[in-house]
Amino acid sequence: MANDTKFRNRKFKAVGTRPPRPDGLDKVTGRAKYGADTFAPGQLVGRVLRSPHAHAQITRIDTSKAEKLNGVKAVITSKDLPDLTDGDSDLYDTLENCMARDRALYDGHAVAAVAAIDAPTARKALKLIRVTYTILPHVTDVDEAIKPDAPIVQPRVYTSGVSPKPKSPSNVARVSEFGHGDVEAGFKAADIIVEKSYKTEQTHQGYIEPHACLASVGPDGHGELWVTTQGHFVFRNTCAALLGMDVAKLTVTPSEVGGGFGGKTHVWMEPIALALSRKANRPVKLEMTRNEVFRSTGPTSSTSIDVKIGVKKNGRITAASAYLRYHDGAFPGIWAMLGAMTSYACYDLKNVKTVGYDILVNRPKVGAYRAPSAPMAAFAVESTINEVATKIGMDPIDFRIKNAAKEGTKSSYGPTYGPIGIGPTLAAVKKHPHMRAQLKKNQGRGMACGFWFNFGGETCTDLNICVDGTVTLTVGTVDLSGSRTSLSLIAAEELGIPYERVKCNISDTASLGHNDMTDGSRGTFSSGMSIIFAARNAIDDLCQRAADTWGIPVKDVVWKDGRALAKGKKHRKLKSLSLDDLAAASSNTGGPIAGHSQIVADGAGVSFASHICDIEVDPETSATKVVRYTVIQDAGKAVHPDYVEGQFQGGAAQGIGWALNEEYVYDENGRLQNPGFLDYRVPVCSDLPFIDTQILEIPNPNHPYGIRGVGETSIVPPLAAIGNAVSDVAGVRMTHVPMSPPRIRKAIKDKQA
Amino acid sequence: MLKVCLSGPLQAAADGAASVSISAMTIRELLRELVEQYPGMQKQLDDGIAVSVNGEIFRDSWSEEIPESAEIFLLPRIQGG
Amino acid sequence: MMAGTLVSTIINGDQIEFACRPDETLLEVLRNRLGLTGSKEGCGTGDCGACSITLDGRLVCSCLVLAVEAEGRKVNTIEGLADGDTLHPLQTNFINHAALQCGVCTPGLLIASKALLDRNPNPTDEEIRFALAGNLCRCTGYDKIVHAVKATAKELRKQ
Amino acid sequence: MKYQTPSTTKEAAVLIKRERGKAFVLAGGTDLMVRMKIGLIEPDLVVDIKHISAMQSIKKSASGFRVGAAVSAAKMGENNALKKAWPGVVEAANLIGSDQIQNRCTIAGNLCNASPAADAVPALIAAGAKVNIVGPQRRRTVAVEKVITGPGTTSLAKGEIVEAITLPKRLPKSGDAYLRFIPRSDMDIAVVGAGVGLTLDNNGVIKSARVALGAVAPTPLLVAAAAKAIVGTKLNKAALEKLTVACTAACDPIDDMRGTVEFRTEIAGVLARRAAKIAYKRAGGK
Repeated sequence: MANDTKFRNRKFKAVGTRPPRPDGLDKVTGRAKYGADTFAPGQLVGRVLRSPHAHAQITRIDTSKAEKLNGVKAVITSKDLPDLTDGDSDLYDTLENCMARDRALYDGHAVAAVAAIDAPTARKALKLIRVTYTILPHVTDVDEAIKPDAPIVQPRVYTSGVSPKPKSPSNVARVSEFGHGDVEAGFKAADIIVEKSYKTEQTHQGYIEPHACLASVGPDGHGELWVTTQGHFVFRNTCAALLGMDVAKLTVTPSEVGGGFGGKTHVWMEPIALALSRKANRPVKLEMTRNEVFRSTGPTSSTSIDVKIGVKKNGRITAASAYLRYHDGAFPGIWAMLGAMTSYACYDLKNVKTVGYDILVNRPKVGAYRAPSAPMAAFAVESTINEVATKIGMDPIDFRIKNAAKEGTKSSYGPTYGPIGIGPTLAAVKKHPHMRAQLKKNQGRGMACGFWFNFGGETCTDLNICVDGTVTLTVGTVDLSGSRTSLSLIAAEELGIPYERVKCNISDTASLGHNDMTDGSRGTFSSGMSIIFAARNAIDDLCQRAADTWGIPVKDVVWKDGRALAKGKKHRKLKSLSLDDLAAASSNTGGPIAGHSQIVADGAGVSFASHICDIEVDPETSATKVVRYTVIQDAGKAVHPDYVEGQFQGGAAQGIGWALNEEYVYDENGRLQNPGFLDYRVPVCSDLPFIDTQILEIPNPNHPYGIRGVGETSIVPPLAAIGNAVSDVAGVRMTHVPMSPPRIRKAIKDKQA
Repeated sequence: MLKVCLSGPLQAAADGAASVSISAMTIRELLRELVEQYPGMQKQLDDGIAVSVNGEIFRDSWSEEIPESAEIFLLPRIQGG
Repeated sequence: MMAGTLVSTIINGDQIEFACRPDETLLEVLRNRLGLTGSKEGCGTGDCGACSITLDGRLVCSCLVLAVEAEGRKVNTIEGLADGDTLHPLQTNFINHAALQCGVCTPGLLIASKALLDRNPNPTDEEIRFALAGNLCRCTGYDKIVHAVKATAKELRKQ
Repeated sequence: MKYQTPSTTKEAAVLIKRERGKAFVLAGGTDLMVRMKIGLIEPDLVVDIKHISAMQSIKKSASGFRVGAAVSAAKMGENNALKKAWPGVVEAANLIGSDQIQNRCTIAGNLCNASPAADAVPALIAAGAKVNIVGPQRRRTVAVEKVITGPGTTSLAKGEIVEAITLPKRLPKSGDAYLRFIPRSDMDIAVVGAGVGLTLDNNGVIKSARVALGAVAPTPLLVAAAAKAIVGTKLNKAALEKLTVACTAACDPIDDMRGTVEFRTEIAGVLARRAAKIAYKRAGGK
């Protein structure tokens, strides 16, 4: 029973309710401490000098004048971060991305850093560092980068995933092919084939809190790092490896996180802060400016995607293919591979082939962003699906229903699906009043589907019962958006006590075993599972103590509604013992009562969503306004429905921004033109309507409560849903995201011409 | 004997084979056997791998027993946001 | 080094004196010299609203105000929104309506929402949305925030 | 950096004139502070003009309105008389940034920042506004359209400070309007801006007009040909067509991250048309 992951239907008491969150008060009073909100005695201010060039040889760095400036305590370059990566190419990439070595690889690449007594001194010191660059040819466009004459971004990168191994370096870092069946035969059998090409521009997670940390390392090799991160254990391991520290001697404490969305799963500047601190032998606080966040962290890929779908007149897809080119920035990634895996995941296809090309360009290293790579692939595929449905005169929803994947479908990326939610979300779309609402003049409607894997991973949790019967949880997955609330509900449920009796704490790296990051929609899934096991662990102990107290065998004791009960008629005189009773007596029954769990939470259920969008497009200016939006998604089980809705709405809002206005703009010199919230246009409050949500609960068979991750999938459908809506009203297929007014205007004019 | 399907990116390491036959009781045995047959697979394992057993994806639980005639699919390890 | 300036001001009702350089922003002083870290720097350029405070009752971005400009003026920050141990109804409603996720934009949104309700006790949805357009939130899609502000307005009108 | 709070405009002008390093005027600070933050400028002297009484208020007189250089856009929006007389100007001022920015930014600052895309400027030009400039030696008054000479540059000499912007007395049967195009609903810099001011005769025929465009050339433009296109008409279809052609012809924009040449040129015509219709209606035209 203890570590049984199988879903068992039950009537929930705590799970599924909507109590206030435990960190709410701190967050509404300004007391919550984020990355930049802590101070250490004697702390210095760190600042980073960054390359203004997209690609340049660094021939010399002269730091002597900066070092001599009064108040400067440390200046570092890549020499202070020697290569300790021992052949681990991913780790070396991280090292080189943290601080350029012989070449600056993108506008914003760090080349040196200082620590000084205050900000003006640090700023002044940066100006005194002389870097001699030899400018090299650069490439920032994903399609340009694969042309034969394109400059090579990384001479050490040879295309992987192809056979035989290539003999010369390439900007194509990886080729990833997925699929099954015979697509050529499938296309031959088709009555109609639609082929289309799409482009999407680079976007950023746009978390409101810039990266910030406070590092303190001494000459004794011990260190502390306070940091805004989605994964403090992973940060600890990475930083310790890069700095040559013993992992145990570096304690990383996660701050409250002011938004991550994947962008805080990667180490960007924390090793710099640690190296500065070690050199100065003083604590160093390093905060990024918004400009640095845009130029030097991990935005998404820009993409260029070719889609081909063949269909019978009866509406069955006979074959589908997609060739997906995603840029990785200046370091190899798996972003095109994820696009290739997710592109057709919603459909039941006999013949499917997808090929992802991960391509290097002189832009910042691409990072994870909420269901990474899936939104762009969904934009291309779901737009084409609509085109195909229109061509054969079928309603796009009916067409999707006819071809939707179901339990037993062999997925386009390989494995066979268990029970999944794409069919039910489509059925819910059909029934939703949104679909029947009358559109006004100049308005169009679109819908689209989306998929994300979700995953679990390494998780370690403690559950301690206090002397008064209240319970503390010690959790190693950072709380990004309310997981302390949902995890407390799960503990309350399992122990049979009120939610208010549980307090959930996020631990530092010294207090628990390793936990993977809060990513892949795993926080509530994995730590939830771990807490269930820890609670069952504690319940076993509680039952034993009750048995000892009563002097009966433990097999005669059951735990129900927060109390130990003696089973059977022979024990009917024994009064049940509550958790409070057992806690109060604990000092005489064996000491502290605790539960612990260390697991690999596998079996995260795949997740599907369908979105509906109404948009208004000004016929003269092509200004757009989203007038109605509905999200329908399978949550497995919504532990705290408010925060599930919040995830649905937040993902949709980010997707709407991506679809309409957000994009990185580089000039001909490879310099980012809009590294700020003025011209990198995330949706503001007046841009959006209320976002309606419908939670479906198709239990995940591999979680005791049926929980699936919910955090990411909601960003997948919006690009395509909006594309289909704009195309509906503008009468022209939009193939380039963002669909900014100038692009819509041009598409309409090109069609007229 | 289990039929182990390899997703595209892993096929290059197995001389282009889409599937291989392996006798194994657990994921750990399966992976050990795989590397023995195709030494090039070691790099893929180091980069990270996920094993789908009858549609359920295992990233790290390599002691998992594999049921007879199970559908085994080897995928590259993925990242999330 | 630049000369320091002594500034005398009233912050959240308390008479406060601080010394700062003339080029320091009010946000920097609040956070780094006075320990009032509830106001956040999300951009430093007035585009995100995370540093919102009121200056003589008017909503401003404290990142775009020089600290020396606060001389003789009244500054109100998130730390002063609650009345002792009684939360402002906006604070309560933000919690109860799940109007925050990561919470980093929340202080600025609360200050901006209060500024709105102080001058317009019965705002329409559209008025709320435009009044909060200067406060970026990346987690919530604003939905539950607008509901929380509406609920508060209704509650306050009853009092 | 030094920070000064003079109490007269003359004093402020002298401070700036005498400063050997880089001196800047601080009104609302919504542009100045941003430029300091991103490291574009490092002032040696900042002169805060918000303590100068002549700059603090909006004054109505027989000859029109005088808006002090330190008056925030929010205060303009709260002045009912000004709003009634010059709704287009006030709307333009109230479009600049968020409520947070509104409580600080000024139209004088918007003008002196000299952005081609400044929202208040086309509206002021369309309104025939004038600028009162005070230097260490003398005062002068110029038309708004004479102030900006290029992106980020003005015709103000070192030590010259804008003390106020004056709007003429509102003539009967007059109306003004300003519209801008932005990709979002708020918080953006204008991709195109169009201001129209006009006066009708007793028959509803446009007697005089001023049309100004923003963000379509290195400086905000007063487009005489566009005004000519609608004077003598009741803003019928043909007049609107001519207005569109004149505005389109006047555009000399750039391609940038905010818009393309093609888009800006087309939208300038659309907005001028729409603004003219609003102004015409406000003037009592039917």
